[in-house]
Order: sequence, then structure tokens, then C-alpha cells
Amino acid sequence: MDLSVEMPGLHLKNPIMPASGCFGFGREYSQFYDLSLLGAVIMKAATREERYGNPTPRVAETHAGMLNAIGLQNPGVENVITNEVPFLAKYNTSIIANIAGSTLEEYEFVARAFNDSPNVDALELNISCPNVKEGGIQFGTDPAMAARVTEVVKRASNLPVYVKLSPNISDIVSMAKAVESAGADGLSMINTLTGMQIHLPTGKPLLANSTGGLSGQAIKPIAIRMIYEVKQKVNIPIIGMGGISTAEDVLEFLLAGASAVAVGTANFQNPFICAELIEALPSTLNKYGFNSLQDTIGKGIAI
Amino acid sequence: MDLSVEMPGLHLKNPIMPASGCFGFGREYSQFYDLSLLGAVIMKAATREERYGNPTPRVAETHAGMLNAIGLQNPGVENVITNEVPFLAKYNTSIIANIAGSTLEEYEFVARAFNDSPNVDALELNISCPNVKEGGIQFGTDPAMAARVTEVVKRASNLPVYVKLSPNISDIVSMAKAVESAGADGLSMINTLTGMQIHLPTGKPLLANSTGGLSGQAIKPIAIRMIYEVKQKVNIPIIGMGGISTAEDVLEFLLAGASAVAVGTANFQNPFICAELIEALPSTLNKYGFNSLQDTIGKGIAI
Amino acid sequence: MIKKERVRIQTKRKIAKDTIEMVLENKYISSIAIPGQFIHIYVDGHTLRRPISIANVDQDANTLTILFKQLGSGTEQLACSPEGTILDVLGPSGNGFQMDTGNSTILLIGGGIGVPPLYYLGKSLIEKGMKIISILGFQSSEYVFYEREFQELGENLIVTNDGSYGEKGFVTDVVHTIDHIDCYYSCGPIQMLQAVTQSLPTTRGYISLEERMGCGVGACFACVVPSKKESGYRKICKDGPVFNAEEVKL
Amino acid sequence: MIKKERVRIQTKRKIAKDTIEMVLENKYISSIAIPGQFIHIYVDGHTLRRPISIANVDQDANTLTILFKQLGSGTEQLACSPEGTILDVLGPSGNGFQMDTGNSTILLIGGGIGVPPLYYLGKSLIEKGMKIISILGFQSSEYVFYEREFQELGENLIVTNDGSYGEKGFVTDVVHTIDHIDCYYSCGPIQMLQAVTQSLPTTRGYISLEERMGCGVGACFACVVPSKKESGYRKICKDGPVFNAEEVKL
Ligand SMILES: Cc1cc2nc3c(=O)[nH]c(=O)nc-3n(C[C@H](O)[C@H](O)[C@H](O)COP(=O)(O)OP(=O)(O)OC[C@H]3O[C@@H](n4cnc5c(N)ncnc54)[C@H](O)[C@@H]3O)c2cc1C
Ligand SMILES: Cc1cc2nc3c(=O)[nH]c(=O)nc-3n(C[C@H](O)[C@H](O)[C@H](O)COP(=O)(O)OP(=O)(O)OC[C@H]3O[C@@H](n4cnc5c(N)ncnc54)[C@H](O)[C@@H]3O)c2cc1C
Ligand SMILES: Cc1cc2nc3c(=O)[nH]c(=O)nc-3n(C[C@H](O)[C@H](O)[C@H](O)COP(=O)(O)O)c2cc1C
Ligand SMILES: Cc1cc2nc3c(=O)[nH]c(=O)nc-3n(C[C@H](O)[C@H](O)[C@H](O)COP(=O)(O)O)c2cc1C
Ligand code: FES
Ligand code: FES
Repeated sequence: MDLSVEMPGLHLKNPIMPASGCFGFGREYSQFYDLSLLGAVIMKAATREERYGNPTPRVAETHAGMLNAIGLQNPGVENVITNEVPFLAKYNTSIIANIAGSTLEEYEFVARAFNDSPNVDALELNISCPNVKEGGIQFGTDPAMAARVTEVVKRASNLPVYVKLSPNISDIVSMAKAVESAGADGLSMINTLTGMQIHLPTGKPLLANSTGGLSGQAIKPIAIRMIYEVKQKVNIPIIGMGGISTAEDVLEFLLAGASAVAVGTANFQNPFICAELIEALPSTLNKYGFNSLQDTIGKGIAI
Repeated sequence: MDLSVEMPGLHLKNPIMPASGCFGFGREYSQFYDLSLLGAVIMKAATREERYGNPTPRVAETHAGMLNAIGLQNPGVENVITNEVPFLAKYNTSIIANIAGSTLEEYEFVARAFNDSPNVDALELNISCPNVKEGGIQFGTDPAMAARVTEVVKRASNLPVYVKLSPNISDIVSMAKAVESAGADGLSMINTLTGMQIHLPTGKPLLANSTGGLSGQAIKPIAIRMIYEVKQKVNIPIIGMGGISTAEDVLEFLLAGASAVAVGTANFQNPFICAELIEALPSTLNKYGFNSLQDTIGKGIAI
Repeated sequence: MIKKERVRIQTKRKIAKDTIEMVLENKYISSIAIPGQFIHIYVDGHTLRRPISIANVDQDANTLTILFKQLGSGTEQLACSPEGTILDVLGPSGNGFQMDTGNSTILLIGGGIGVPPLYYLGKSLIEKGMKIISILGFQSSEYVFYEREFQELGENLIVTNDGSYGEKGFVTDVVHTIDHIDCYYSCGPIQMLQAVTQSLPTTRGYISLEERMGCGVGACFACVVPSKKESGYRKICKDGPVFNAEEVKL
Repeated sequence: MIKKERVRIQTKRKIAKDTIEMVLENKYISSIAIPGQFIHIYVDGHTLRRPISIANVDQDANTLTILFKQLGSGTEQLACSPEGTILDVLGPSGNGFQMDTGNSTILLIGGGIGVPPLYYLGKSLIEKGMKIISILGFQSSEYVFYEREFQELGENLIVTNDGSYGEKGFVTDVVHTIDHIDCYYSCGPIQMLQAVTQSLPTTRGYISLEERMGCGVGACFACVVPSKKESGYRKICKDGPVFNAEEVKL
């Protein structure tokens, strides 16, 4: 079955890609399988300077999910371009750079930096990381701010821009429409929900950062709902994510309106998950009566 | 151990109560244990007229949670007062009436109706039910609207009012402060997160209502985070809920800042859950070094 | 009265494609369950319990039998539980079939996994001296089960959608071939129940309904069906799962 | 290289309060694991794997031994897995201990559930002809394990916090009683490692660290420790769990 998907800047051989922050820059997982199998790889967020992130503990386990407060640790955009992109470029897969920042200027800087990186196919604009205190969170929850940063990044970059939306919001449709109007080529949704765990033996928040982002199967119904709502109101494609761990989950996201999907937390349980999903997808589509990937996209929308 | 808690209008012998909508009006669960064990009972939402709610299917199972779109089915406030409150009044427990509506006038009407019901100890003002289309959702996500309905209900009622907050919002603290300023005597948090499941055999949303409210263990980290954030900024007590199923969970909510807790979805798994939590709570508090319930409230807040 | 009981899987047997028969040991439930009632089974790691009909009871052996289809993750996991496993079950739940009186001729109409409750019902009606005719519909031959058991109750017709066993078609295609009946009892997919009630409009009938459940005890309003007589809804878990065919809108 | 392996629980034994020893059968991991490495165990129904040190290896029997404490839901569930269960494990993970060379005298300092990796290390160092002295600290007598095993490696001191067994106090209270050592290896709670590195500032030392992990392979940056030499962090799962005591800030 043809699993290929066309999206702005991305000619994916299949719709499966590891989600940002859950796959590093691919090196570790390349020991498990050939990364050329993947539709694309979304790299860990890059910022202007090297960032060390938050103190530990940075992760906690929750029911059917986890919290993380990594805090955008990364070696800085120059280092990513020099040392990480060339490694991934050896594989026959698309490369998406996740960019983050604390200020408009930083976003602009990082976006511009990737103009010089011929192997990067698209940007994923992370306006929604809940673990950056200086400003990240405002970008992600205020449609005007989100539109602003989208415009700035679009102007700075020669690559298609997928804006990654935060689910910590009442009205996801307004946010999606705001960034679409601002020029976004696509959407990526959802990022994590802000959560907390209190560690009973100490009686205090377990994460050193107090709060963290909730990911994993627990959040899948929220992701599906948001994609379903947004798909009906925007005309740009959506990369869906949030709790995917089976080929049935992938189909559920496609039906809800995603054109491709990213897999995050599930890599930690099963390092082979992306490869296994790619293998299982054709028979799963067949099982539910679909003969092509295209047939599924947005077909769950009940009109 | 003394488990009693004092809150406006509520002199609870222990902090455990079934959550609204998950316990009907108590009749069914009274066959499993003596409801006099409970700190309080929060009744199913009451509206002005009888409501039939949404078409079925109304529930779906998710990872560590469930979706519901009951749609506030209830026999109408007069019927609740005449037929249901007297049943609960036979038990030695506090009674909290959950009130809902589609308009300010309806909220006012329902609140006023309970003035004539001497056995009701407090109102829980449900501004956050995601399954009511006409207006419920706006009340829950706009602080000005929430303040408005709180004022109206406070003026109409002679009972303490606990405002039940929606988690489908970026800034829970603003919402909490708005309803506190408007006169709320307490908060109840959290209600469900809006979610969806697509049923693969039909390719369409499983719930007849398309979306539903996500509850259960999956949402606990979000509830804990919101209570923790709000506790630091308001001076009214909080009834905490969202995914509680063990005595450890109860302690986690208390540490985050709840003064009492409600248990919803867990009743469906184990009809005895509230009674079992009440029994287990003293030893759980002891295990983590607490000698009284009061000692725990808000103690998780890291300052 | 519904209780929360520990129930032991005594035997487990595959009786058709994806279809499992389990004999469960529990004194309380087996001593009071009536035909049409169900049990609500906790499956580890799942938020919601699974409702499964009581397909037979042996009061002497303190056992009840359930028959279920492996569909999703809960029933699959249940099907994998080894003999000897202790299940956490609520039951017996719901109202059972109101049993006809007199020397009636009774038609049982079951579709697929709606067949199980009719077996215990048929056995109970036979004991009351009634005549039983049964029509059981299945997708195809590989899904057919309990044919012999129903034959022992009386005349039995099997219908399969693809004609791979018995008559080809739907149960309603053969209903008219039955001469006279006083009362029918039916359980199966909603489309089948709609067709059955329409094709037997003047006959006394009882139908057993399925709906996704939350609490399973009548507290959450998840499992409702619109009522025909009064306005409003009836709860399948508490007022049903069996209703008079006149009582509810399908 | 880390692989995803199926590992069979061969035997399971309680060796102290809340403390389980499991012998696991797996050819790949047992054939290449070195002291200080860990395995990352999938526990059904849990999002994150549990990292557990390799406490011993028997290459002839294709087995590895793990010792773990039942703390939370994951280790409790693991402790309940019957012999014969197949576990899904990533391993061997991380870098092991860099082993001293020459005829050194080695001090092993273990605290509680930090003791396990030191056993396989001690056995390996003995084979290289070194002299081993070990100090093991536990909460109280009921938690003491592997005393005999460590005695077979050389001089062994047990310390308990409450004095209910061996010396009373902390491991660092007895470190000064040891005459001369060339190198130490330590694993245990962070407070213990801080005290140990401070009380042996001039001695060559290696410490094994614990941190909550996400991926366990070096991709997610969950398990970092601030580095002393370069700026930035080292990853415990990939660069560690063993570090030169000079290398990281505790
Ligand atoms: C009163 C009653 C009696 C029943 N008796 C039988 C029986 O004897 N044998 C049998 O095989 N099946 C019976 N069913 C249907 C059975 O409950 C479902 O097939 C089963 O719950 C599906 O669970 P799952 O884990 O396979 O599916 P999943 O899709 O994983 O289930 C997800 C959720 O949906 C619910 N659900 C899915 N399908 C149904 C359904 N058809 N009816 C109600 N809930 C559903 C599940 O209970 C669960 O809460 C009965 C249903 C009811 C209401
Ligand atoms: C490299 C390494 C080697 C280890 N070796 C051993 C060993 O040999 N024997 C042993 O008993 N323990 C060992 N531990 C600690 C062990 O991993 C934890 O005790 C265990 O993960 C706790 O899981 P739980 O299900 O009991 O607790 P839960 O509280 O349910 O765990 C929740 C989450 O926190 C993590 N977590 C909790 N405590 C720790 C901890 N101390 N370190 C790391 N993660 C933690 C869990 O892995 C899980 O992701 C080691 C840890 C690391 C990092
Ligand atoms: C440990 C971890 C680190 C993450 N880092 C990033 C990041 O750097 N940039 C980003 O946009 N999203 C990041 N995310 C969010 C994921 O890309 C993804 O949106 C989210 O986890 C939901 O998908 P999942 O449920 O499949 O994990 C991170 C998630 C996790 C669990
Ligand atoms: C089936 C169902 C019905 C509910 N009905 C109501 C309701 O009528 N009014 C209300 O305020 N909350 C209602 N809720 C929300 C719960 O009271 C509670 O806030 C939420 O479920 C989170 O708690 P839990 O995770 O313990 O279930 C309902 C929840 C469920 C699952
Ligand atoms: S399942 Fe709750 S009322 Fe029927
Ligand atoms: S656990 Fe992911 S980098 Fe160490």
C-alpha cells in the first residue's frame, strides 16, 4: 500500500515520524533500526545558545503517561546544524527542525540559522513548550502572540513552517486560525498538557521544576478532539501527536484530520515503535476498509 | 485520627465525597454501604426543567480514563428537591447540590430553588460542563462570565457556593481569582477535559455527541497542577477531584492544596471506593508522617 | 441485590470463532440470578467494567456460565485469563426476563452474541412447561455456537448471513415460517431487534438491549434508551437490560 | 550494544526485607555485560521502564542476577512476576566501571540498593588479582543482604543506621578505619556519595549514580548530572551510570 504523504516541503514515504524531544537527534535510535525507514525525523528543539535545561528530576511517571520538564536542553542551533543534521542527512528520510526561543529575536535567529542547512526540510515552531519560563508559554496561549512569532519566523526562514500548538488553552480553533492567517504552512499538535505530581515521601512536587508536560496515552483523547475541531476550520495540513502507540492510534489520528503523525513517549517503552508502526499500518488500514492513506485523512469528521 | 474538615457551610466528618454525576442521588450506592460514612454527597447536576441529555453512546473508555457526554440528564430541580434530597437526608452526611443551566436566569432559578431545601448544605456551581452546548462552556472559560454567574447565584442563594472550574483553559488562576472576587465561598476543581474518541469500525466519533469529558486517573496530574497553582493565589478552600482512586491520591490532592476531595470515575470500577478510602486514609497519613488531616492541606507547596 | 463478588474461572473453552464459554464459580450470584441478568466484570487495567449476560446457572454446582466474543482489549484480556483466576464482578445486575405463564409457545430470537441470555431463559421456560422454538442468527458457520443446546430445548433454526450454515439471511427472514407463538424473547444487535419488533408487531415480546455503560448500577445515566410510554429515558443497566418491546424506542 | 531482549525469570528469591534477587536467563546480555551496567525493564501497564543494575553474571549459565527493592508500583509488580515469566528488557545499558589495573587494594562502598552492582564488580576485580575491602551500609538488620557473598571477596564491614547489625552509623563513619586503598568504587544514595567523595578527596574513585529516566538510551535528556570539567551535563543512562568522582557535581 502506498503510504506516502505530500505536505508543504515534506514528501514523506510514510506518515510516521518520531516526535521532537523523544528521539534526540536520532543517533541513539539508529542502533535499533535503519532511520531511512522513517517518514521523517523531528529533531529535539534548538535554541540560539546551548541550554542546560532544568535541574533533575526531570521526568515522572503517571497513569498511562509521563511528565517531563527537560527545559529544552540542547547544544545550540549552530552545533545542531554542524554536528547533528549531517548525521541524520545520511539517512533517506526528511528532517524537521524544532525551533524554540524565549524572545521573538531568538526565534528569528534560530529560524534563520536553518536557512544555511540544506538538509533540513521544514521547521516545527515550538511555541508551546510549557517548561520555558521566560516567554514560551505566552507565545503558546495567546493567539496574537502566536501569530506574531509565526510571521517573524516565516519572514526569516526559507522553509515551510509547521506551528506546534499547545493544548493548554480553551479555544484551540482560534489559535490555529491565527497562525494559519499569519502564514503557517502546517500545524503540529499537540504538545504536552501542563501537569504535576507530588512525591509523597517528601511531600513536595517530584519534578525539580514543579510542573512538567504530560504526554503519552493519557492525552490521546484531547489530541484527537483538538485535531478534529481544527481540521474543520483550517486549510493547512496537521501533523498529529499525543499518545500514539499502536497502528490503530495512527488511524484514529488520520481519521480525526492529521495528515501525518509523530510518536513521542512510546519510543521510551519500545525503541522500535516507529518502525513497527510503519510495518503494521497497511494491514491496519485494510482491516478497517481503507485502501490508501489519503482516503483516511479527516474521514472521521461527522458531517 | 480526626479526619474532620470545616469549610463554609460544610462540617465534614471526613474529606471524602462522591463527585457529581458519578453517584446519581445516592440510591444505587446505598445498597453497597451506609452513606452516613461519607463526608458529603455531591448530587448529580440539577437544571430548571427535566433534561433528557444526549443520545447514546454516552461513554467511552480511554487509557486510564473515560469520556462521558451524559448531557446533564436530570429530573429537574423540583423533582430533585422533592424526591431525591429527602432520601439523602436520612443519612448522617452533608449534601451538596450541583447546579447547572444554559442561561444566567436558569442558574438563578435553580440556585433559588434550593433555598427551600433545608437539608442541602452547599451549592456546587457547575460552570464547566463541556457537554452543554447552549452556554455552559462560555461560563466556564471566560473569567468575566464566570464571575457574573457566581454573583448572580450568590445573590439568589442562602447557601455557600463552591464554583466548579473547568480545566479547559490556559490560565486557571485568573479564573479562580475572578470567581473568588465575585463572592465564591470555595472552589471545586477540576471538571473534565474535553476529549474525543474515534470508533475505528465506523470511522466516526464514538460518542453520539462527538466530544465528551475526560475523567479518571489520566487527568490527575492536570488536577494536581491546577489546584497547586490556585491554592497559592486564593483564600477560599478547594474541593479537589480528578482521577482519585487510592488514599495516596487523596493525600496528593491535600498536599497540593485541596481541603477535601471528590471521587468520580473510580466509583464505576469499585462501588465501595469512597468507603474504602475513608478507612485507608488515617494509616496513609500516618505512613507519610502526618498526624492530622489539617497538617496536610497545601503542605506540598514548595516555597 | 447486586453485590461485589469474587468469582473463580472454573473452566474456559473456545466454542466458536472468537467466542469463549466460561464457567464461573460463585455461590451468591448463582443462587439468585434469573435469566436476562448480567454480571459486570472488572478487567485489570481497564477503567470500565464489561457487562456480560448470564447464559446459564447451575445452582447445585454454584456456577454460572458466560459466553462472550473477543472484540476489544477487555474481552481479549478476559479470554486470556487462565482457569483458576479470580475475577472481580458486580452482579447479578439488571432486571431479568419477565417469564410468561401458562402453556405458551415461546419464540426465542437471538443474534450473535445476543444468543447467550436466551439459553438460560429457554431452560427456565422449559421447566415451567412451555414449548420453545428458537431462531439463532450468526454471521457465518464458524461463529455458530450452542446449536445442540438449543435443539435440546425444542425446534431450532440456524440462520447465517452468508448462508454458510443453516438458512441464508437474517432471523426475520424465517420468523414468518413459525406458525403460532404466544410470546417472543429477543436479544441481539439493535438492527435485528428493530426488524424483529417490526415483524411481530402484535405479539407480546421482550427484548434485551445493549449499551455502553459507566457505573452499571443506575447512577450515571450512561446507558439509557428512550422510553415509549412515559417521556424520558429508561436505564438499561437498572430498568433493563430486558424491556417489554412496547416500552422503548429503538 | 543495547538490544531489546526477551529475558526469562529463572529463579526468584527474597533475600531481605522488601528485597528480591532474580536470576534472569538471556544469552546476549549475559555474554557481554560488564560490571556497572544496567538493564531497563518494561513492567506491564507502566509508561516508563525501570533501570536495575546487573549484580552478577554467569556466562556459562547464560544468566544475569538482579537485586532490587520493592518500592513503588513497578518494582512491586516485578517482584510478583512468577518464575518463568518473560520480561522485555533493554540492555546491557550504560557504561560500566572502569576497572583498575595492577595489584591495587580496592574499597567498595555500597549503600542499600546501591550494593548490587558492586558485587559483580568485586568478583571481576578479584579475578584480576586485586585485594577487595567492602563497606556496606543498610537501614537496619532486616535489610542486610549479600554479607556472605561479599565476605568471600575479602574483608567486609556492615554498617546499619540504627546499629541493629554491624557497626552503628553511616558508611563514612568507618571509611577512616581502612588503612590504605588505591581506589574506591561506590554506589548508593546521593547523600552517601557526597559524603564518600568528600571523605576520600585524594583517592581515585568511581561512583555510580541514579536518576529518573525516560528513554534510558541517551535521547531524551531526562537523566543528567552536572559535569565538573566541561560545562554542561552528562547523561547517566549513556555516559554513566558510572562516573569518575572528579567528573560530576553531586
Ligand atoms: C447487558 C449487556 C449484556 C451483554 N452480554 C454479552 C454477552 O453475553 N456476551 C458478549 O460477548 N457480549 C455481551 N455484551 C456486550 C459486551 O459488553 C461487549 O462486547 C464488551 O463490553 C466489549 O468490550 P471489549 O473490551 O471487547 O471492547 P472495547 O471496545 O475495548 O470496549 C470499550 C468500552 O466499550 C464498551 N462496549 C463495547 N462494545 C459494547 C457493547 N456491544 N455493549 C456494551 N458495551 C460495549 C465496553 O464495555 C467498554 O466499556 C453485553 C452488553 C450488555 C450491555
Ligand atoms: C542506573 C540505575 C541502576 C539502578 N539499580 C538498581 C538496583 O540494582 N536495585 C534497585 O533496587 N534499584 C536500582 N535502581 C533504582 C530503581 O530504578 C528504582 O528503585 C525503581 O525504578 C523504582 O521503581 P518503582 O516502580 O518501585 O517506583 P515508582 O515510584 O513507581 O517509580 C516511578 C518512576 O520513577 C522512577 N524512579 C523511582 N525511584 C527511582 C530511583 N531511585 N532511581 C531511578 N528512577 C527511579 C521509576 O523508574 C519510574 O520511572 C537503579 C536506578 C538507576 C538509575
Ligand atoms: C521527554 C520529552 C521531551 C520533549 N521535548 C520537546 C521539544 O523539545 N520540543 C517540542 O516541540 N516538543 C517536545 N516534547 C513534546 C513531544 O514532541 C510531543 O508533542 C508530546 O510528547 C506528545 O506526544 P506523545 O504523547 O507521543 O509523547 C517532548 C516530550 C517529551 C516526553
Ligand atoms: C459520567 C459522569 C458524569 C458527570 N456529571 C457531572 C455533573 O453532572 N456535574 C458536574 O459538575 N460534574 C460532572 N462530572 C464530573 C465529575 O464530577 C468530576 O469532576 C470529574 O469526573 C473528575 O473526577 P474523576 O476523575 O474522579 O471522575 C461527571 C463525570 C462523569 C464521569
Ligand atoms: S451504566 Fe450508569 S446508569 Fe447505566
Ligand atoms: S533517560 Fe533519556 S537521556 Fe537518559
